[in-house]
Amino acid sequence: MSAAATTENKPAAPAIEKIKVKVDGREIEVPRLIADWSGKLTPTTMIQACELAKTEVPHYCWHPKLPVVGNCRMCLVEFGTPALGPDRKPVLNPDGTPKIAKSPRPAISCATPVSPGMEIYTKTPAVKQMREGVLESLLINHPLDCPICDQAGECKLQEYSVDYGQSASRFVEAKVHKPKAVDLGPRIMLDAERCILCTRCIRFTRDIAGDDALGIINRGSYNTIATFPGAPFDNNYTLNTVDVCPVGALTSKDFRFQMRAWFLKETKSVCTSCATGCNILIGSREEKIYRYTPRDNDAVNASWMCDAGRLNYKWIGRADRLQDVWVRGQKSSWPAAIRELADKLKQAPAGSVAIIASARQTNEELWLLAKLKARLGALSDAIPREGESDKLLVSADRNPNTNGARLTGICFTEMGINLVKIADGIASGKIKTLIVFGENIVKRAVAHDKLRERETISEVVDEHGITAELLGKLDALIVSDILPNETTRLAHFVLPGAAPAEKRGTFTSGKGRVQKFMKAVEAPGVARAEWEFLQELVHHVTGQNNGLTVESLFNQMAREVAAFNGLTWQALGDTGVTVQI
Amino acid sequence: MSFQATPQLEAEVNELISHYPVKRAASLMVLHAIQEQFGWISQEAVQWTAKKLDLQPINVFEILTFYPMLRQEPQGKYQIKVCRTLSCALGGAYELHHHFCAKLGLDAHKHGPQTTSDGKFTVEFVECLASCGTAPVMMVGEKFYEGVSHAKADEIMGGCK
Amino acid sequence: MAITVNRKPLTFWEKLYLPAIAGGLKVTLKHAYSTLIQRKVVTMEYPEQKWTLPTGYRGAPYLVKDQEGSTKCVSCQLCEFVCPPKAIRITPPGNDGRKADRPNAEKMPAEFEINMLRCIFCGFCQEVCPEEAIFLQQDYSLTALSRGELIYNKEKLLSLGGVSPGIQKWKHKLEEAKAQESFPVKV
Amino acid sequence: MAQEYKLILKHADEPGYTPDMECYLRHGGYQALKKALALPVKDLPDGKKLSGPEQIREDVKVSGLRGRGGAGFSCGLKWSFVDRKSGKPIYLICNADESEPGTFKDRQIIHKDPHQLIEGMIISCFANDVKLAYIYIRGEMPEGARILNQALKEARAKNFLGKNILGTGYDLEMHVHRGAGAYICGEETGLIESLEGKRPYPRIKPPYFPAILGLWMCPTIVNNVETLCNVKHIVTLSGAEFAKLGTPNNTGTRIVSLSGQVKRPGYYEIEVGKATLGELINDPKFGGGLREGRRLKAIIPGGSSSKVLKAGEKFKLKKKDAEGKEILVETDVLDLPYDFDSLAQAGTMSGSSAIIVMDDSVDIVGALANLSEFYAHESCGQCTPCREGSLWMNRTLQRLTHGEGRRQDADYLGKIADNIPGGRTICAFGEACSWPVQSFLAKFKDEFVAKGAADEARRAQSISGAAAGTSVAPVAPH
Repeated sequence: MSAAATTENKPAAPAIEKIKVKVDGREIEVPRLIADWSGKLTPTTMIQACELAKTEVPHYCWHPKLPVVGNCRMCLVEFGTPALGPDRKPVLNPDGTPKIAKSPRPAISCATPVSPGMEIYTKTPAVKQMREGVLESLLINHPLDCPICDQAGECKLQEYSVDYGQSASRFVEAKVHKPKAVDLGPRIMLDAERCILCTRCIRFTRDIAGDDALGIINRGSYNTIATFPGAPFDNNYTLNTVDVCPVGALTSKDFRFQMRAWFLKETKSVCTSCATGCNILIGSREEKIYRYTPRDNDAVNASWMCDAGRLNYKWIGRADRLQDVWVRGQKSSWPAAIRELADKLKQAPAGSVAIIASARQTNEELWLLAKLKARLGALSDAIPREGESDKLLVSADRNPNTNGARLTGICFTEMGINLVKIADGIASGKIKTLIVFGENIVKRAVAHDKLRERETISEVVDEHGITAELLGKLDALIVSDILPNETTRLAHFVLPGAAPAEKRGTFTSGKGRVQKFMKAVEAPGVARAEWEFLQELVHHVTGQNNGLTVESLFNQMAREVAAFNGLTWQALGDTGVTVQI
Repeated sequence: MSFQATPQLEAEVNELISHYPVKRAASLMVLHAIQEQFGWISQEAVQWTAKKLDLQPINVFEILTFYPMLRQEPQGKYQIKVCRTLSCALGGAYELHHHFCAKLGLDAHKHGPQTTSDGKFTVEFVECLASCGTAPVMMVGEKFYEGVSHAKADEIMGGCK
Repeated sequence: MAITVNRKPLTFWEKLYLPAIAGGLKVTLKHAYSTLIQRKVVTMEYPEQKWTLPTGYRGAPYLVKDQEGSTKCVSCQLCEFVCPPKAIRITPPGNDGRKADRPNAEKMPAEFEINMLRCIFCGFCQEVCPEEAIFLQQDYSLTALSRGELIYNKEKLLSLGGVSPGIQKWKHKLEEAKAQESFPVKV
Repeated sequence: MAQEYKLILKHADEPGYTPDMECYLRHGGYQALKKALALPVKDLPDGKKLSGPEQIREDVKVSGLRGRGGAGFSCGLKWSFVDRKSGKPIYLICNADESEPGTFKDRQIIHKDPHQLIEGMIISCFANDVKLAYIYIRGEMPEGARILNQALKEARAKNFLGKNILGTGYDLEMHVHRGAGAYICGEETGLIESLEGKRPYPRIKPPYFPAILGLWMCPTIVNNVETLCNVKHIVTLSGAEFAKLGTPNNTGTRIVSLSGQVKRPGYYEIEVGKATLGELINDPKFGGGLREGRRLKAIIPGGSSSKVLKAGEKFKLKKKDAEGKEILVETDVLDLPYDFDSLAQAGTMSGSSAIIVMDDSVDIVGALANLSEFYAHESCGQCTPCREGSLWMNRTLQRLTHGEGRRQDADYLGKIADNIPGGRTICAFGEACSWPVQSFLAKFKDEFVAKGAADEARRAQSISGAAAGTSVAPVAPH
């Protein structure tokens, strides 16, 4: 396999002409065309030029991943273009520089394309005054209920009020009151009073999610975001509208009144709900996870993630988590259990051990298991998880690391085909020891004799013949998992593992992107990250020391596994690297 | 109440749709056609329209709620619309509105549509009806009246049977 | 980088030192006279005698209710954030939790605890509160038989805090909304 | 002496003139169309050839016709912006959404002479290679829509519309589209959105210039009813002849809508600039002066959005003296020639040529409150300054007219209004709603201050504002 690792999987775009513009007197070069929300090349706008010049232009309705509407008017700037004489040639100043004709009217920087020689002024008194005016307009009918608003702390109205707000309001009229706490759908609440009608949510759901469910009803100051009565806002991407909402109008029912945003520690991580590997931020406080939010990664998920993945964190905090090491029904300790396991495995005859790993484990963990497999001559496989894919982000493969399992050699291209062989081995008494990581294998078992009736492979991978009865034949069932299940109940050795949010590691996504994730919270009890104790076990069994940190494990793996050659933990960066799969 | 489109309406709507290369463009005209027949536009009618035009109901609901001429509730049999904008106001539109309200037992200070309890009249103030030279002007249903004095107003009301 | 501060050199009179010592003695003697001769007492027999607290005294922070007996705190957690010794701990209600006991406020804390052993009576919580729901009151002698007892919970804080009248922001908003011409479209 | 000059309304008010095809044909109707369709290809001295449509477009440019909808933009120039190379169809929309308060000229044309409009439209469509056109008529004119539909039917029957018009091979279809009570649909991009079946939110320009990205993102021409009628007369008269009407740069005729407190309100067609404001108001041929015993107080010269003029105001007007040199002439408000440029020099505009006259019985605060209620009701609410500002100004003015004023409200109001115009909003509605407020305040500030002060004084005496909550007409009952 080739070891070519690229940061982008798109072919290099043709060179784009650069033009020179000035932002607040500073000259910069910007590309004439730039990718818009849909990835199409369109003329670079002033706001994008300002962004490239590291000049912040306040805005509400503009979002880099959404179509431009230009309705908030917050990004108004003044600008000038080189003056042309009657001969259509630039007029020059006495010093030879082109004379700039300042436009008498301001322009919204989000929709106005830049032209060569253009000068953009974002700091003039007039611009400041316009921003103050727009902000005041937005605030007059705003309920100012920050104390009960979930957006407080990450609210654009609050942020720009600091820069452009007045200390006291001169508004003496009665405010327009609109519906509050409107149930928009199963996961979304709307507070219409807080809404600034930027229409980001409408554009997201219409143009990105493809579910034209939101609209504006009424007219003028009474405009209100709404769904059609009786048609709840319910698709798998609704919660992204909460992210794009610059104010607290749309809030997540899941996060509503749970914790103030400023208490949350944000940890860069990766969603584990499917093979897409959306980049996320885990918001946690004091070892409790409160929310997942998408993190920008244009190569994977842009700025979005699905609702299912976003809400797939609650099990991490469950009270019945496995918190102790159990050896044959007795509480034990890590050193004792690892020592006993190491002795057992070292003495095991070749071919008497089988490994069923999980494609929800990290690359490093799977690689360590593959080392055990090699030493023990074990059969190995992982459990496939299939679902339905959609057009946007959800992948049919619901395992986050199927490719990791394949690349490290734990399973074959067709995941799950070894399960029958393992069942056969146990039934025939050849396999005496079974190592299971992170999967409840009994759950999908059908009776062994029934299994033979099945014909196609896909049915075999869905269901296998490792029944509870069969497990009873084993000398040793070694199980590591996070939550208790039937397999852990039958196990002779139970090793409590850590959820992805509780450890560090890497996954290889369905498209071959190797992405690392960080630890947000501590695992409960004595539960440990699997790579930690696996690396100890591998050390004891094989005598190899692969390092004590996840960084050194990854770097060692990258040297040994062909697909990962040339990668380092550090080089993965925050957004990962795509490898050939 | 479920919405039942008559064959005539169905035919009229199909004709309207044929006027535009894009179906959606017909929505305002279709809503007019429905209102002409039923007097108002129910949510079922919105759903019917949306289906007819390959739209989401919210797309139709958005425009229904924007235009004040489109009604979301049943109105009186006779809809009296008095123009209240400047030229008519200078010509006595407020007195005219007051006159109607007093006669029909409605609140003269409310600008929006008000229907009498017998459901016969709906009185409302509307913005400029574009006949400022003959102020004050008003409409009853689709019929237009210019230079309406109180006496003329009584006559108009009297004509509403 | 060291900064050199230029001092004014001492005058001859200052260099003598004796006048300053005499000045100090004068103060000492004045006080000796007032306590020993005039018998002016400046201490008191605490706890039998109690001190009269000046207005604005910053004692223990308690939660207050409004004039209708409703909880004023909306669980915004600003006091928890600003509290320097981290004495305050608020449990927000969550989406399904109990709604606020006054109309329109939507939210009140499920639990509100102040660890009085940690509290330094700085008053930041009172200062930061947007709802005027927490005030430093006049209690300064807080005693208990265990550390646990000195973690005051919501009920205790509310019962100690009493009533604080004032503008009823949320109620006012609700009334304003009701008084308004009906919303053009039912939602 | 100023005279009416009837070009467009030449026949409309003649006794016995009916809006049907027969009557129109009897009065020489559709001759201009036949002439336009039959224009031969013209050879230019430089060897280029000019097709019939190109000649009409050229002629419209020569005629100097300026849009009659409000902005007064050159019609020929507007047509020249149309993207004819895109390969996309070109659409033409007649803007018959006449809803500027004070304006009622288009109603006359549609009701009395619909075929003139249709003929003008067919010629304009032919000139611009348009195959599909719409007449967007406001919802409040159901009668007008019926008349137009009938006229279209007649035109189709006579093959002035439809396939292969009069055997020339040119196809054109035309439909009536009704609005439903929204002033914003008069804004051309709002109108386009409304026609597309969306909320009539005006589009941002750039990039959505109708001439390039209009109806269904195709090049689109949007012209006012009166403008399109003028096209017919340009073809009849030739552009050069048409340009002789009116005054230089303000060519042709205009139908002036005169309303408010004059003896003879109504519509009068004049050559542009050939009558002054004073003549239009006071001349017995026009307005006939104010009611007995009343004095002029204010004039809104071009529809409610234009800046108000105060009686007795003086302006410096640019004029050419006998030697052709430009000089400034002090001109009284009543001596302002009623054309595009003079009113622009007076800091206002002729807009849709609707004059609203107010005499000294008018409560100026009430009049502004009336207008601002209109704008608050009609703001589409798309962009922030206008959505919030229009209602804010209205609420303040309602407070002022209901006895709840404050002395500082004049300044307060002025500051609100200053936050809206000047390119801060998506469309010109921002200007339209703030200009009246700004100009009323600039010219009648003392009345606003006095009103606020009186309210304050009354409140100080703790006499309750019993008037609160009532609707107040801008005129004291007389």
